[in-house]
Amino acid sequence: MRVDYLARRCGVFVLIVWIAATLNFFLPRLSGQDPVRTKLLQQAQLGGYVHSGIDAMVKDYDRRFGLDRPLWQQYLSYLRDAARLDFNYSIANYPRKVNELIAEAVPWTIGLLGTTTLLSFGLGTFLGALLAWPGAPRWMRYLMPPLWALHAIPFFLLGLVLIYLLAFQIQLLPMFGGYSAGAFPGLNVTFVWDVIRHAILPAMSIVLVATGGWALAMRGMMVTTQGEDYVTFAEAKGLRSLTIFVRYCLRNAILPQTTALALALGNILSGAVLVEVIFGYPGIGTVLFHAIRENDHFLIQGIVFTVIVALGLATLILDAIYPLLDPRINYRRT
Amino acid sequence: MRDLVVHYDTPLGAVKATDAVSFSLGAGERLGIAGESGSGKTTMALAILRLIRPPGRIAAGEIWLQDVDLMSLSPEAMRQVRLARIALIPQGSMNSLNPVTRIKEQILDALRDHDVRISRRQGQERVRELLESVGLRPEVADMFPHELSGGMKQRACIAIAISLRPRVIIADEPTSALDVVVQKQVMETLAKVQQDLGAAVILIGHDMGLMAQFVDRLGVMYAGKLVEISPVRDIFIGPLHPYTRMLIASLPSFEAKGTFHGIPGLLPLLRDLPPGCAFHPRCPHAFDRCQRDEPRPREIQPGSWASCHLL
Amino acid sequence: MAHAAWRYVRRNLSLVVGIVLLGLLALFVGIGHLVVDTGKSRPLSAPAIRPPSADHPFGTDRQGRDLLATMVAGTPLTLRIGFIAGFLGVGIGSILGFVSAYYRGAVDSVIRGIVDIGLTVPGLLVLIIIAVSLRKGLTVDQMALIVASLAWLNPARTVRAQVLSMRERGYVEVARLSGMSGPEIIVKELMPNLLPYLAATLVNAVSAAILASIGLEVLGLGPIDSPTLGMTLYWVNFNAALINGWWWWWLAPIVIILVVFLGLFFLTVGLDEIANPRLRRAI
Amino acid sequence: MTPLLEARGVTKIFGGGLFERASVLALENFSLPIEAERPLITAVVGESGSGKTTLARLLLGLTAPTGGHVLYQGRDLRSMSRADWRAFRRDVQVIFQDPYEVYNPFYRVDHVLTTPVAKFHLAPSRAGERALIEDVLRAVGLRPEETLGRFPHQLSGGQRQRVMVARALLLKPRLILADEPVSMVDASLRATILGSLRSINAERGISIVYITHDLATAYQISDRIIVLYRGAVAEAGDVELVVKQPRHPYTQLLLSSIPRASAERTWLTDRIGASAGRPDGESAGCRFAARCPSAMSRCREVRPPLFQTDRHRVVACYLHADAPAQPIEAP
Repeated sequence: MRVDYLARRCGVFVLIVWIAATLNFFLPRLSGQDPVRTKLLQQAQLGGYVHSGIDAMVKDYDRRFGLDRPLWQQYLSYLRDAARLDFNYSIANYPRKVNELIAEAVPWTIGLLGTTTLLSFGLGTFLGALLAWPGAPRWMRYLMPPLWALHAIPFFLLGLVLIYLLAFQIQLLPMFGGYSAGAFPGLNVTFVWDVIRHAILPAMSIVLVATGGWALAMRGMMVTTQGEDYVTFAEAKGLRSLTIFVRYCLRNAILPQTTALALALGNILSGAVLVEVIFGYPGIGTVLFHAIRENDHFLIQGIVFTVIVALGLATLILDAIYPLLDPRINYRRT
Repeated sequence: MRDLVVHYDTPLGAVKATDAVSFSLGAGERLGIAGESGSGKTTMALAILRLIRPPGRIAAGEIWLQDVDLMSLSPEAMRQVRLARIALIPQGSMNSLNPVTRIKEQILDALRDHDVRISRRQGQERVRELLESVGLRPEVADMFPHELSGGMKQRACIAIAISLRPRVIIADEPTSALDVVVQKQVMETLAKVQQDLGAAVILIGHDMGLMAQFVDRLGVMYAGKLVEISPVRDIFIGPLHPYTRMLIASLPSFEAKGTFHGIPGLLPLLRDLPPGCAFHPRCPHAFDRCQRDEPRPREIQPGSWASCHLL
Repeated sequence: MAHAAWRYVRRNLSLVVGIVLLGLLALFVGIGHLVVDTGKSRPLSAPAIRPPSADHPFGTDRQGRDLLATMVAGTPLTLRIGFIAGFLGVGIGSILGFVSAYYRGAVDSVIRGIVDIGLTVPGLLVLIIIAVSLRKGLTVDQMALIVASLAWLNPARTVRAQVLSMRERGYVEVARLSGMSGPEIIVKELMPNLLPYLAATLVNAVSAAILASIGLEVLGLGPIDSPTLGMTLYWVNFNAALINGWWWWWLAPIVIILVVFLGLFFLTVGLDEIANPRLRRAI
Repeated sequence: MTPLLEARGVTKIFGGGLFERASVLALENFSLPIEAERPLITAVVGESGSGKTTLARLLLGLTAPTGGHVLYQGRDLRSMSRADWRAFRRDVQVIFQDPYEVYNPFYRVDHVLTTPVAKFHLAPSRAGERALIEDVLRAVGLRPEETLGRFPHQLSGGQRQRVMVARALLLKPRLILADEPVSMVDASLRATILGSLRSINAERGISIVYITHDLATAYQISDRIIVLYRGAVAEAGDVELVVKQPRHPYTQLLLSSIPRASAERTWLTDRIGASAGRPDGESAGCRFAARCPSAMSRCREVRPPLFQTDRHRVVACYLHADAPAQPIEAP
């Protein structure tokens, strides 16, 4: 039974990849004229030492995506490229390939996004569970209102405030960038520490907001589970309140929390892109920001495709983990 | 139990869910508590285990288990009593088993939390033994609740309830959601395990037929008060309280076809009970004293108590 | 119904807080339009980089815009985008949600498929692709339409879930057996119970739309020449106002955006409380 | 005479579509003619999973049968015009099981009464409507001033169920289908509601199909009875015959399992009942064979037909193979 559940989930993933490629292909063509081509021609007229390369690129582009070619042929060749993860050269930073630029930026984003999401999810879920536990310390209750307020603000807004307070006023932390200008990237302690110092503010602006959200959701779920019949029976069995809290309430409340994580990935990423832009953090977000500024279509499409596929993968992984948490899943059809 | 009073605080003021309920239970005796919805029977059962949660609270009364007043115990001491000395079999219709853990885990965690030191192998053995004593195959130990039928789930709950050989088993409508054939099998299992343990059983419910065939003594509750408590045979041969009499008359029987004697009027709302005897608006024999003062329970015949001004 | 609603508002603090915050905002914009010459929100209409002073209470930015005028002119524009996209999104979304939940069958599985996948794809990126392709001068309303193109996904999902649960309820079948037709059942039986949910979903959609529009504007994809809150933040970032210590330039938009989001958030919480009150059981 | 409503060889299978798991046979080759001339009360008794609620939904046209026909005055529901459906809705009304589910919380309880009156134009004026509603409320033992104008959560389960009975009366139907009408109502009010159903049948000549799991109330109220077991008729006929001298082993098991509210103690036997276990899959033969104490090899191979053991009783059991078998309805 589990196999066909996973098979369906993989099918959804493949569908997402196909949609990512299709969006990239059709949306630019919405406005009739082909913006990619116009940008290429502009770049070609600029001249400069890379002139010849750009000319070759324009000819190659016309050959494959020329307006005389039937749309579906263009679409097929685009899909072939996407399948090979080849998004051509970056128009603005020719002759560098789009894949190279993305490969450089992805580790930074995964580092920032991965840690902050896991941190805020873990911390938030734990905090939320604790807030619902009668045995929790009294002062915890006063934590609720600030969590509420923070939860409503977008990440980048808090980012701006943090930069002003902790970087500009007190100069405690660096204000901008992924590492100090002069630092030489390498796996030595100083560089790693420098990276961490630069990542603290962006990470804080995500964690402080997201944690509130997860805590609120978890607390709600815990309160509902505490009302369930199996908790009443657990109390009647004379179980210790810790056993009831962990094995009966937490164990059941975590299920909808995991589903919510899978659904929230898209929004978390959108928020993170803006945080990277505000902090000039060298992840996918900033690369995208510059690509937009220079109208570098190939780079934009490359990033959008990679991110959508990456999110599809993350959702697939979460879907694969879910049946381990909830035995009922492989019993009845989802 | 002596004069138990449980209040529920609601925005409209405190509501008396049970009002001065008293009864005694002999060792190994089967006592039935019958009553319709809102009569306070489940509240009374939860009060014995001190499981009344806000907005409810136990306002007054004592509950003696042999020589110990449960009301005086510390929360930790009371926790030790639950399951070890007084066990609960939950309602059949509820999902009383943890949906995400296997049956054997839900038996072993109770043993562990009552400081029963046994090895893994002894644990497995004890689980198999318990499941067999309630008529369940050993494989059930590794199954999840959603893989069991209604009857099997109730048997698993019985297995849990008897795991520490309690002195008293409280069964709160254990078969209310089961089909009549499965109900009989579950009740036979309960009867057998009760005899093996020599434990006393308090059966809470509204099915008078089930009470007639299972319990030794039967108490009838109405609007939070115990209106009558007598040996079960006497109740069915000569019910004392008018409510009991009318309740038995309204039951469908295989003898009198086509006769319908309902009890007129509406079930009382606990938050605005009529003055005097709560049943007087629906009682055909009500006279002026019934509307003024509340009847006290009196021993009408040896072993039979009822609270009604007529008697 | 009105009496019950008032009792709820008194007991329902978050709703009141939400209304107060948004009320303050409306007041600020309303009075602003009377007192301040919003013309000054255009570049070169005031001396550049002036900290808050008597004649420029919110200070001025590098391109010579008076920030108070910009805020007074920009806030309604951003809210406009949010409301247009929000209303369109909930409008389309609830119709699709209703149709797929009530009539089931192929229609339902198609809509459900699109919504489920649509929600896993990060909305902002798709909006970027659209905005980049329509690069020529965007107007505020075009911006709203772009945001609306994805704003219907979430409302469709929530409305479908609500209608599905309601559709199974007994009173729908009783209504059918009492002679009511399909559309009549939707309007008379389902709609009244759905209104509180719809209201909460609408406020949510508006909030999400504003966030998306500000996001696009901060990335430089907004209507370049209009003084919306997002564009102000774009220029803040573009001119590195933070590093240069021009604190007043970004403080104003941030405070206003904060009030907008907090107001909408408390409104949603309040409306949720009305939609499924936990206290409605009689003993 | 064509019956008012008839199920002829009706079969209903759930699932079994492309993606669904194993199909579930809810009802198999079920036939039941309901005449309007002799208004009887027919009880359909069965445990959960016997298909009795599916039968109710089929007879009301809320779900379509997989095989066989549901006929209203000889016409198949699926080929009826809008006008036929309106007449069908007037003639066949329903009382559902759950008094908490059938009221829209947004409206006062009057809504369930005023809607049919408006939809079927039962009263010329508002005063006429008021009178009609008060009449049916009194007919079920409710005082209009205590009931109308209230919200559903302000009435007890028993009151709400009686309002539902009143609603069914409004349309002066010729058949009322009651699907477990009293199972969620307290014992003391149960008798009142069953009493009013009985008097409706006797005084207003309305046939009633009473669907329940409770054999005792079925015996008390009905004239004829059908015992269903996992989608098939086990035994059917005159209620006195079926209840007092049950022939089918399943009917006997049902009757012996019911605890009698009397002083004699006959119910509890000391041996542990055969563990119900989960019935094995779809067996070709009699579906009760797995649990039947007197099952023969023949029982496991071929589905038993209905044997006519008495003038007013049929039994689907090979123990009575000597009696003439009813021909299986051609679906």
